[in-house]
Amino acid sequence: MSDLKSLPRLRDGALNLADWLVEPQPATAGALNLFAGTVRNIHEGQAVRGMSYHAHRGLAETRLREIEAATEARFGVRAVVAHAVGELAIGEISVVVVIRGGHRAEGFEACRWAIDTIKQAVPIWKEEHYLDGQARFLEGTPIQPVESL
Amino acid sequence: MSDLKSLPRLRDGALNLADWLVEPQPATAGALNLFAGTVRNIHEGQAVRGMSYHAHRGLAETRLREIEAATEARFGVRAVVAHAVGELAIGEISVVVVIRGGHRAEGFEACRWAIDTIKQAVPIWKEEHYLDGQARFLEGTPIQPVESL
Amino acid sequence: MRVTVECYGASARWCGSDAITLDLADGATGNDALDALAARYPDFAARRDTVAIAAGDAIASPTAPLADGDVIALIPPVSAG
Amino acid sequence: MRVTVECYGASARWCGSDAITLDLADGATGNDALDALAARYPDFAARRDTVAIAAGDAIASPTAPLADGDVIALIPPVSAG
Repeated sequence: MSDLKSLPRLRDGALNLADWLVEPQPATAGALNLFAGTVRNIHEGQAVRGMSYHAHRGLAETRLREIEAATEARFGVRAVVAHAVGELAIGEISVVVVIRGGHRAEGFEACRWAIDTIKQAVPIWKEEHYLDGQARFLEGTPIQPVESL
Repeated sequence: MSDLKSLPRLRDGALNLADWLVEPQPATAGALNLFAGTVRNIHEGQAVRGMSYHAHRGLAETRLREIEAATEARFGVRAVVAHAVGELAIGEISVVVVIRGGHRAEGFEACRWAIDTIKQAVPIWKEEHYLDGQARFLEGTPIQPVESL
Repeated sequence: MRVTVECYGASARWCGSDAITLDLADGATGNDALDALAARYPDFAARRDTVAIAAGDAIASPTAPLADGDVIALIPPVSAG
Repeated sequence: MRVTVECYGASARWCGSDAITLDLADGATGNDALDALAARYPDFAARRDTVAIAAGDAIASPTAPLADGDVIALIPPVSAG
Protein backbone atom coordinates (compact mmCIF):
# COMPACT_ATOMS: atom_id res chain seq x y z
CA MET A 1 0.00 0.00 0.00
CA SER A 2 1.51 3.32 -1.08
CA ASP A 3 1.22 6.38 1.13
CA LEU A 4 -1.91 8.00 -0.26
CA LYS A 5 -1.06 11.38 1.24
CA SER A 6 2.10 11.63 -0.88
CA LEU A 7 0.36 11.05 -4.25
CA PRO A 8 -1.09 13.77 -6.51
CA ARG A 9 -4.76 14.63 -5.97
CA LEU A 10 -5.24 15.48 -9.64
CA ARG A 11 -5.21 12.43 -11.93
CA ASP A 12 -5.33 11.90 -15.66
CA GLY A 13 -8.45 9.98 -16.61
CA ALA A 14 -11.32 8.56 -14.58
CA LEU A 15 -10.77 7.84 -10.88
CA ASN A 16 -10.91 4.30 -9.49
CA LEU A 17 -12.69 4.09 -6.12
CA ALA A 18 -10.47 1.36 -4.75
CA ASP A 19 -7.37 3.57 -5.16
CA TRP A 20 -8.85 6.05 -2.67
CA LEU A 21 -10.07 3.52 -0.12
CA VAL A 22 -6.77 1.74 0.57
CA GLU A 23 -6.03 3.44 3.88
CA PRO A 24 -6.99 1.48 7.00
CA GLN A 25 -9.82 2.77 9.19
CA PRO A 26 -8.27 4.45 12.28
CA ALA A 27 -9.00 2.47 15.46
CA THR A 28 -10.72 5.52 16.97
CA ALA A 29 -13.01 6.00 13.95
CA GLY A 30 -16.54 4.62 13.73
CA ALA A 31 -17.64 6.16 10.45
CA LEU A 32 -16.46 6.08 6.84
CA ASN A 33 -18.13 8.45 4.38
CA LEU A 34 -17.43 8.42 0.66
CA PHE A 35 -18.76 10.71 -2.04
CA ALA A 36 -18.00 10.19 -5.72
CA GLY A 37 -19.21 12.35 -8.59
CA THR A 38 -19.88 10.62 -11.92
CA VAL A 39 -20.61 11.75 -15.47
CA ARG A 40 -24.35 11.77 -16.28
CA ASN A 41 -25.83 11.05 -19.70
CA ILE A 42 -28.14 14.04 -19.65
CA HIS A 43 -27.78 17.71 -18.67
CA GLU A 44 -30.57 20.29 -18.88
CA GLY A 45 -32.40 18.04 -21.30
CA GLN A 46 -29.47 17.51 -23.68
CA ALA A 47 -28.08 14.01 -24.32
CA VAL A 48 -24.44 13.92 -23.19
CA ARG A 49 -21.85 11.48 -24.54
CA GLY A 50 -18.93 12.44 -22.32
CA MET A 51 -17.14 15.16 -20.40
CA SER A 52 -13.70 16.78 -20.64
CA TYR A 53 -12.23 18.11 -17.39
CA HIS A 54 -9.74 20.94 -17.86
CA ALA A 55 -7.66 22.24 -14.94
CA HIS A 56 -5.13 24.82 -13.91
CA ARG A 57 -3.02 21.96 -12.64
CA GLY A 58 -0.73 23.77 -10.24
CA LEU A 59 -3.45 25.76 -8.50
CA ALA A 60 -5.93 22.86 -8.56
CA GLU A 61 -3.43 20.54 -6.85
CA THR A 62 -2.72 23.21 -4.23
CA ARG A 63 -6.41 23.84 -3.63
CA LEU A 64 -7.31 20.15 -3.32
CA ARG A 65 -4.64 19.75 -0.63
CA GLU A 66 -5.86 22.90 1.13
CA ILE A 67 -9.40 21.52 1.15
CA GLU A 68 -8.17 18.21 2.58
CA ALA A 69 -6.31 19.99 5.38
CA ALA A 70 -9.21 22.39 6.08
CA THR A 71 -11.69 19.49 6.25
CA GLU A 72 -9.49 17.66 8.74
CA ALA A 73 -9.04 20.75 10.92
CA ARG A 74 -12.70 21.83 10.87
CA PHE A 75 -14.32 18.48 11.51
CA GLY A 76 -11.66 16.48 13.36
CA VAL A 77 -11.61 13.72 10.74
CA ARG A 78 -9.21 12.23 8.20
CA ALA A 79 -9.89 13.39 4.64
CA VAL A 80 -8.71 12.39 1.18
CA VAL A 81 -9.92 14.18 -1.95
CA ALA A 82 -9.07 13.65 -5.63
CA HIS A 83 -10.20 14.97 -9.01
CA ALA A 84 -9.89 13.67 -12.55
CA VAL A 85 -8.57 15.64 -15.55
CA GLY A 86 -9.14 14.73 -19.21
CA GLU A 87 -11.83 12.81 -21.07
CA LEU A 88 -14.41 10.82 -19.09
CA ALA A 89 -17.23 8.59 -20.31
CA ILE A 90 -20.75 8.33 -18.87
CA GLY A 91 -20.71 6.69 -15.42
CA GLU A 92 -16.99 7.30 -14.83
CA ILE A 93 -15.81 8.98 -11.64
CA SER A 94 -14.59 12.59 -11.78
CA VAL A 95 -14.22 13.40 -8.08
CA VAL A 96 -13.81 11.46 -4.83
CA VAL A 97 -14.03 12.50 -1.17
CA VAL A 98 -13.21 9.97 1.59
CA ILE A 99 -13.80 10.88 5.25
CA ARG A 100 -12.86 8.71 8.23
CA GLY A 101 -14.15 10.04 11.55
CA GLY A 102 -15.36 9.25 15.02
CA HIS A 103 -19.11 9.38 14.41
CA ARG A 104 -21.46 9.72 11.47
CA ALA A 105 -22.62 13.26 12.25
CA GLU A 106 -19.23 14.82 11.58
CA GLY A 107 -18.55 12.31 8.80
CA PHE A 108 -21.56 13.43 6.78
CA GLU A 109 -20.88 17.13 7.48
CA ALA A 110 -17.21 16.89 6.54
CA CYS A 111 -17.97 14.97 3.35
CA ARG A 112 -20.61 17.47 2.27
CA TRP A 113 -18.41 20.47 3.08
CA ALA A 114 -15.45 19.03 1.16
CA ILE A 115 -17.40 18.36 -2.05
CA ASP A 116 -19.24 21.70 -1.86
CA THR A 117 -15.91 23.47 -1.42
CA ILE A 118 -14.24 21.57 -4.25
CA LYS A 119 -16.99 22.76 -6.58
CA GLN A 120 -16.39 26.43 -5.72
CA ALA A 121 -12.70 26.67 -4.94
CA VAL A 122 -10.83 24.42 -7.38
CA PRO A 123 -9.89 25.71 -10.88
CA ILE A 124 -11.36 22.90 -12.94
CA TRP A 125 -13.76 23.33 -15.86
CA LYS A 126 -16.24 20.85 -17.31
CA GLU A 127 -16.65 20.76 -21.07
CA GLU A 128 -19.70 18.73 -22.00
CA HIS A 129 -19.77 16.77 -25.26
CA TYR A 130 -23.24 16.19 -26.69
CA LEU A 131 -24.52 13.38 -28.88
CA ASP A 132 -25.02 15.85 -31.71
CA GLY A 133 -21.26 16.56 -31.81
CA GLN A 134 -21.42 19.97 -30.11
CA ALA A 135 -19.38 20.77 -26.99
CA ARG A 136 -19.82 23.48 -24.38
CA PHE A 137 -18.09 24.67 -21.21
CA LEU A 138 -20.56 24.58 -18.31
CA GLU A 139 -21.44 27.82 -16.56
CA GLY A 140 -19.55 27.92 -13.27
CA THR A 141 -19.17 29.97 -10.14
CA PRO A 142 -16.46 32.64 -9.62
CA ILE A 143 -13.61 30.91 -7.78
CA GLN A 144 -13.78 31.25 -3.97
CA PRO A 145 -11.00 31.01 -1.36
CA VAL A 146 -11.16 27.66 0.53
CA GLU A 147 -11.49 29.26 3.93
CA SER A 148 -14.40 31.51 2.97
CA LEU A 149 -16.75 28.56 2.55
CA MET B 1 -21.04 -9.87 -11.20
CA SER B 2 -23.79 -11.41 -9.09
CA ASP B 3 -27.12 -9.67 -8.72
CA LEU B 4 -26.62 -7.79 -5.50
CA LYS B 5 -30.35 -7.32 -4.96
CA SER B 6 -30.87 -11.08 -4.68
CA LEU B 7 -28.29 -11.64 -1.93
CA PRO B 8 -28.99 -11.54 1.82
CA ARG B 9 -28.49 -8.15 3.50
CA LEU B 10 -27.43 -9.77 6.76
CA ARG B 11 -23.97 -11.36 6.62
CA ASP B 12 -21.90 -13.44 9.01
CA GLY B 13 -18.71 -11.62 9.90
CA ALA B 14 -17.30 -8.24 8.88
CA LEU B 15 -18.51 -6.65 5.65
CA ASN B 16 -16.18 -6.06 2.72
CA LEU B 17 -16.74 -2.70 1.00
CA ALA B 18 -15.95 -3.96 -2.48
CA ASP B 19 -18.80 -6.52 -2.25
CA TRP B 20 -21.31 -3.67 -1.95
CA LEU B 21 -19.85 -1.46 -4.66
CA VAL B 22 -19.97 -3.92 -7.59
CA GLU B 23 -23.06 -2.46 -9.24
CA PRO B 24 -22.43 -0.06 -12.13
CA GLN B 25 -23.34 3.59 -11.72
CA PRO B 26 -26.63 4.25 -13.59
CA ALA B 27 -26.10 6.49 -16.64
CA THR B 28 -28.57 9.02 -15.21
CA ALA B 29 -26.78 9.22 -11.83
CA GLY B 30 -24.20 11.86 -10.98
CA ALA B 31 -23.61 11.01 -7.30
CA LEU B 32 -22.45 7.97 -5.34
CA ASN B 33 -22.68 8.14 -1.54
CA LEU B 34 -21.34 5.45 0.75
CA PHE B 35 -21.53 5.20 4.52
CA ALA B 36 -19.83 2.42 6.46
CA GLY B 37 -19.89 1.96 10.23
CA THR B 38 -16.80 0.47 11.87
CA VAL B 39 -15.91 -0.88 15.30
CA ARG B 40 -14.14 1.71 17.48
CA ASN B 41 -11.50 0.92 20.10
CA ILE B 42 -13.06 3.08 22.76
CA HIS B 43 -16.60 3.68 24.04
CA GLU B 44 -17.51 6.05 26.84
CA GLY B 45 -13.93 5.95 28.06
CA GLN B 46 -13.63 2.15 28.15
CA ALA B 47 -11.06 0.34 25.99
CA VAL B 48 -12.88 -2.00 23.60
CA ARG B 49 -11.32 -5.09 22.05
CA GLY B 50 -14.20 -6.08 19.78
CA MET B 51 -17.94 -6.23 19.23
CA SER B 52 -20.50 -9.03 18.85
CA TYR B 53 -23.54 -8.25 16.69
CA HIS B 54 -26.63 -10.29 17.59
CA ALA B 55 -29.74 -10.22 15.39
CA HIS B 56 -33.28 -11.47 15.06
CA ARG B 57 -32.29 -12.72 11.63
CA GLY B 58 -35.70 -13.05 10.01
CA LEU B 59 -37.00 -9.67 11.09
CA ALA B 60 -33.65 -7.95 10.53
CA GLU B 61 -33.46 -9.21 6.94
CA THR B 62 -37.03 -8.03 6.32
CA ARG B 63 -36.37 -4.63 7.85
CA LEU B 64 -33.13 -4.07 5.89
CA ARG B 65 -35.00 -4.74 2.64
CA GLU B 66 -37.84 -2.45 3.73
CA ILE B 67 -35.35 0.33 4.44
CA GLU B 68 -33.75 -0.16 1.02
CA ALA B 69 -37.12 0.10 -0.72
CA ALA B 70 -38.24 3.06 1.40
CA THR B 71 -35.00 4.93 0.69
CA GLU B 72 -35.42 4.40 -3.05
CA ALA B 73 -39.05 5.54 -2.99
CA ARG B 74 -38.47 8.60 -0.77
CA PHE B 75 -35.40 9.99 -2.44
CA GLY B 76 -35.58 8.70 -6.02
CA VAL B 77 -32.24 6.92 -5.78
CA ARG B 78 -30.87 3.38 -5.88
CA ALA B 79 -30.02 2.01 -2.43
CA VAL B 80 -28.19 -1.03 -1.09
CA VAL B 81 -27.83 -1.67 2.66
CA ALA B 82 -26.17 -4.51 4.56
CA HIS B 83 -25.35 -5.39 8.16
CA ALA B 84 -22.90 -7.80 9.77
CA VAL B 85 -23.73 -10.40 12.44
CA GLY B 86 -21.20 -12.10 14.73
CA GLU B 87 -17.79 -11.14 16.08
CA LEU B 88 -16.02 -8.09 14.66
CA ALA B 89 -12.58 -6.69 15.45
CA ILE B 90 -11.62 -3.01 15.80
CA GLY B 91 -11.77 -1.23 12.43
CA GLU B 92 -13.96 -3.87 10.78
CA ILE B 93 -17.16 -2.84 8.98
CA SER B 94 -20.51 -3.62 10.63
CA VAL B 95 -22.90 -1.74 8.33
CA VAL B 96 -22.88 -0.38 4.78
CA VAL B 97 -25.21 1.99 2.90
CA VAL B 98 -24.64 2.67 -0.83
CA ILE B 99 -26.72 5.32 -2.63
CA ARG B 100 -26.59 6.06 -6.35
CA GLY B 101 -28.61 9.12 -7.36
CA GLY B 102 -28.97 12.03 -9.72
CA HIS B 103 -27.36 14.75 -7.61
CA ARG B 104 -25.46 15.04 -4.37
CA ALA B 105 -28.24 16.73 -2.39
CA GLU B 106 -30.54 13.70 -2.48
CA GLY B 107 -27.56 11.34 -2.27
CA PHE B 108 -26.45 12.76 1.08
CA GLU B 109 -30.02 12.93 2.42
CA ALA B 110 -30.85 9.37 1.37
CA CYS B 111 -27.62 8.00 2.83
CA ARG B 112 -28.18 9.76 6.14
CA TRP B 113 -31.83 8.70 6.36
CA ALA B 114 -30.98 5.07 5.61
CA ILE B 115 -28.30 4.77 8.29
CA ASP B 116 -30.38 6.68 10.87
CA THR B 117 -33.32 4.36 10.14
CA ILE B 118 -31.19 1.21 10.33
CA LYS B 119 -30.10 2.24 13.81
CA GLN B 120 -33.70 2.56 15.05
CA ALA B 121 -35.66 -0.01 13.05
CA VAL B 122 -33.49 -3.11 12.69
CA PRO B 123 -33.43 -5.76 15.47
CA ILE B 124 -29.68 -6.01 15.95
CA TRP B 125 -27.86 -5.66 19.25
CA LYS B 126 -24.25 -4.69 19.94
CA GLU B 127 -22.42 -6.49 22.69
CA GLU B 128 -19.17 -4.74 23.49
CA HIS B 129 -16.15 -6.71 24.68
CA TYR B 130 -13.71 -4.76 26.84
CA LEU B 131 -9.99 -5.21 27.29
CA ASP B 132 -10.59 -6.21 30.93
CA GLY B 133 -12.59 -9.27 29.79
CA GLN B 134 -16.04 -7.86 30.61
CA ALA B 135 -18.83 -7.68 28.02
CA ARG B 136 -21.98 -5.57 27.90
CA PHE B 137 -24.98 -5.05 25.62
CA LEU B 138 -25.18 -1.40 24.60
CA GLU B 139 -28.22 0.61 25.59
CA GLY B 140 -30.45 0.95 22.54
CA THR B 141 -33.61 2.60 21.35
CA PRO B 142 -37.07 0.94 21.36
CA ILE B 143 -37.56 -0.48 17.86
CA GLN B 144 -39.40 1.86 15.46
CA PRO B 145 -41.38 1.08 12.30
CA VAL B 146 -39.40 1.97 9.15
CA GLU B 147 -42.02 4.34 7.80
CA SER B 148 -42.30 6.35 11.02
CA LEU B 149 -38.82 7.75 10.63
CA MET C 1 -52.03 -22.84 26.97
CA ARG C 2 -48.30 -22.91 26.50
CA VAL C 3 -46.23 -20.18 24.75
CA THR C 4 -42.51 -20.10 24.06
CA VAL C 5 -40.69 -16.77 24.49
CA GLU C 6 -37.34 -16.30 22.73
CA CYS C 7 -35.18 -13.67 24.40
CA TYR C 8 -33.04 -11.57 22.05
CA GLY C 9 -30.14 -9.28 22.93
CA ALA C 10 -30.01 -8.09 26.52
CA SER C 11 -33.46 -9.54 27.26
CA ALA C 12 -31.78 -12.95 27.67
CA ARG C 13 -29.73 -11.42 30.50
CA TRP C 14 -32.78 -9.81 32.10
CA CYS C 15 -34.68 -13.12 32.06
CA GLY C 16 -31.69 -15.36 32.68
CA SER C 17 -32.34 -17.53 29.61
CA ASP C 18 -32.48 -17.49 25.81
CA ALA C 19 -35.92 -19.13 25.80
CA ILE C 20 -38.70 -19.38 28.37
CA THR C 21 -41.91 -21.43 28.39
CA LEU C 22 -44.96 -19.71 29.85
CA ASP C 23 -48.26 -21.27 30.88
CA LEU C 24 -50.95 -18.67 30.20
CA ALA C 25 -54.73 -18.56 30.39
CA ASP C 26 -56.62 -19.20 27.14
CA GLY C 27 -57.06 -15.92 25.25
CA ALA C 28 -53.96 -14.37 26.77
CA THR C 29 -52.24 -11.64 24.72
CA GLY C 30 -48.64 -10.54 24.20
CA ASN C 31 -49.16 -8.05 27.02
CA ASP C 32 -50.18 -10.90 29.33
CA ALA C 33 -46.99 -12.76 28.41
CA LEU C 34 -44.93 -9.64 29.20
CA ASP C 35 -46.76 -9.29 32.53
CA ALA C 36 -45.95 -12.89 33.39
CA LEU C 37 -42.28 -12.33 32.62
CA ALA C 38 -42.24 -9.08 34.61
CA ALA C 39 -43.71 -10.85 37.59
CA ARG C 40 -41.03 -13.52 37.44
CA TYR C 41 -37.91 -11.45 36.48
CA PRO C 42 -37.30 -8.10 38.24
CA ASP C 43 -34.59 -7.08 35.72
CA PHE C 44 -37.13 -7.58 32.95
CA ALA C 45 -39.86 -5.74 34.86
CA ALA C 46 -37.72 -2.59 34.93
CA ARG C 47 -37.46 -2.64 31.08
CA ARG C 48 -40.86 -4.06 30.19
CA ASP C 49 -42.14 -0.92 28.47
CA THR C 50 -39.15 -0.66 26.13
CA VAL C 51 -39.60 -4.17 24.73
CA ALA C 52 -41.49 -5.09 21.53
CA ILE C 53 -42.79 -8.52 20.54
CA ALA C 54 -42.10 -10.26 17.23
CA ALA C 55 -43.95 -13.23 15.78
CA GLY C 56 -42.33 -14.85 12.78
CA ASP C 57 -40.48 -12.15 10.85
CA ALA C 58 -42.73 -9.26 11.88
CA ILE C 59 -43.46 -7.06 14.89
CA ALA C 60 -46.69 -8.23 16.54
CA SER C 61 -49.34 -6.21 18.34
CA PRO C 62 -49.13 -6.77 22.12
CA THR C 63 -52.93 -6.77 22.29
CA ALA C 64 -53.42 -9.64 19.82
CA PRO C 65 -54.40 -12.95 21.43
CA LEU C 66 -51.86 -15.76 21.44
CA ALA C 67 -52.57 -19.43 20.69
CA ASP C 68 -51.30 -22.61 22.31
CA GLY C 69 -47.89 -23.48 20.90
CA ASP C 70 -47.10 -19.93 19.70
CA VAL C 71 -43.49 -18.75 19.67
CA ILE C 72 -42.90 -15.05 20.27
CA ALA C 73 -39.66 -13.09 20.47
CA LEU C 74 -38.67 -10.30 22.85
CA ILE C 75 -37.16 -7.35 20.95
CA PRO C 76 -35.41 -5.10 23.49
CA PRO C 77 -34.18 -1.62 22.44
CA VAL C 78 -32.02 -2.03 19.34
CA SER C 79 -28.44 -0.86 18.72
CA ALA C 80 -27.82 -1.66 15.05
CA GLY C 81 -25.19 0.17 12.98
CA MET D 1 6.42 45.83 -20.75
CA ARG D 2 5.22 42.51 -22.05
CA VAL D 3 2.93 40.10 -20.13
CA THR D 4 1.69 36.66 -21.20
CA VAL D 5 -1.91 35.75 -20.37
CA GLU D 6 -2.86 32.05 -20.30
CA CYS D 7 -6.58 31.50 -20.90
CA TYR D 8 -8.13 28.60 -18.97
CA GLY D 9 -11.50 26.96 -19.51
CA ALA D 10 -14.05 29.00 -21.40
CA SER D 11 -11.83 32.09 -21.26
CA ALA D 12 -9.89 30.65 -24.21
CA ARG D 13 -13.13 30.75 -26.21
CA TRP D 14 -13.94 34.30 -25.10
CA CYS D 15 -10.49 35.52 -26.16
CA GLY D 16 -10.10 33.20 -29.15
CA SER D 17 -6.76 31.80 -27.97
CA ASP D 18 -5.11 29.74 -25.21
CA ALA D 19 -2.44 32.40 -24.67
CA ILE D 20 -2.21 36.10 -25.43
CA THR D 21 0.69 38.53 -25.24
CA LEU D 22 -0.12 42.02 -24.00
CA ASP D 23 2.02 45.15 -24.19
CA LEU D 24 1.25 47.18 -21.10
CA ALA D 25 2.58 50.39 -19.56
CA ASP D 26 5.19 50.04 -16.82
CA GLY D 27 3.49 49.62 -13.44
CA ALA D 28 0.36 48.09 -14.96
CA THR D 29 -1.66 45.78 -12.68
CA GLY D 30 -3.75 42.66 -13.24
CA ASN D 31 -6.78 44.92 -13.57
CA ASP D 32 -5.02 46.81 -16.37
CA ALA D 33 -4.38 43.51 -18.14
CA LEU D 34 -8.07 42.57 -17.81
CA ASP D 35 -9.06 46.00 -19.16
CA ALA D 36 -6.80 45.51 -22.17
CA LEU D 37 -8.38 42.10 -22.87
CA ALA D 38 -11.90 43.50 -22.44
CA ALA D 39 -11.14 46.28 -24.92
CA ARG D 40 -9.96 43.73 -27.46
CA TYR D 41 -12.46 40.85 -26.95
CA PRO D 42 -16.18 41.65 -26.51
CA ASP D 43 -16.99 38.10 -25.33
CA PHE D 44 -14.41 38.53 -22.58
CA ALA D 45 -15.66 42.02 -21.70
CA ALA D 46 -19.08 40.61 -20.85
CA ARG D 47 -17.52 38.21 -18.31
CA ARG D 48 -14.63 40.33 -17.04
CA ASP D 49 -15.98 40.70 -13.49
CA THR D 50 -16.36 36.92 -12.98
CA VAL D 51 -12.72 36.17 -13.82
CA ALA D 52 -9.88 35.81 -11.29
CA ILE D 53 -6.17 35.98 -12.00
CA ALA D 54 -3.60 33.37 -10.97
CA ALA D 55 0.16 33.80 -10.86
CA GLY D 56 2.15 30.62 -10.40
CA ASP D 57 0.04 28.25 -8.27
CA ALA D 58 -1.89 30.93 -6.37
CA ILE D 59 -4.67 33.44 -6.92
CA ALA D 60 -3.16 36.91 -7.37
CA SER D 61 -4.54 40.28 -6.34
CA PRO D 62 -5.76 42.22 -9.41
CA THR D 63 -4.34 45.40 -7.88
CA ALA D 64 -0.76 44.12 -7.58
CA PRO D 65 1.66 45.54 -10.19
CA LEU D 66 2.95 43.21 -12.89
CA ALA D 67 6.53 43.01 -14.16
CA ASP D 68 7.94 42.59 -17.64
CA GLY D 69 7.92 38.92 -18.61
CA ASP D 70 5.22 37.95 -16.11
CA VAL D 71 2.85 35.10 -16.93
CA ILE D 72 -0.65 35.31 -15.49
CA ALA D 73 -3.62 32.96 -15.89
CA LEU D 74 -7.29 33.77 -16.40
CA ILE D 75 -9.49 31.73 -14.04
CA PRO D 76 -13.09 31.94 -15.28
CA PRO D 77 -15.97 30.67 -13.08
CA VAL D 78 -15.13 27.09 -12.04
CA SER D 79 -17.24 23.94 -12.46
CA ALA D 80 -15.24 21.27 -10.65
CA GLY D 81 -16.88 18.16 -9.28
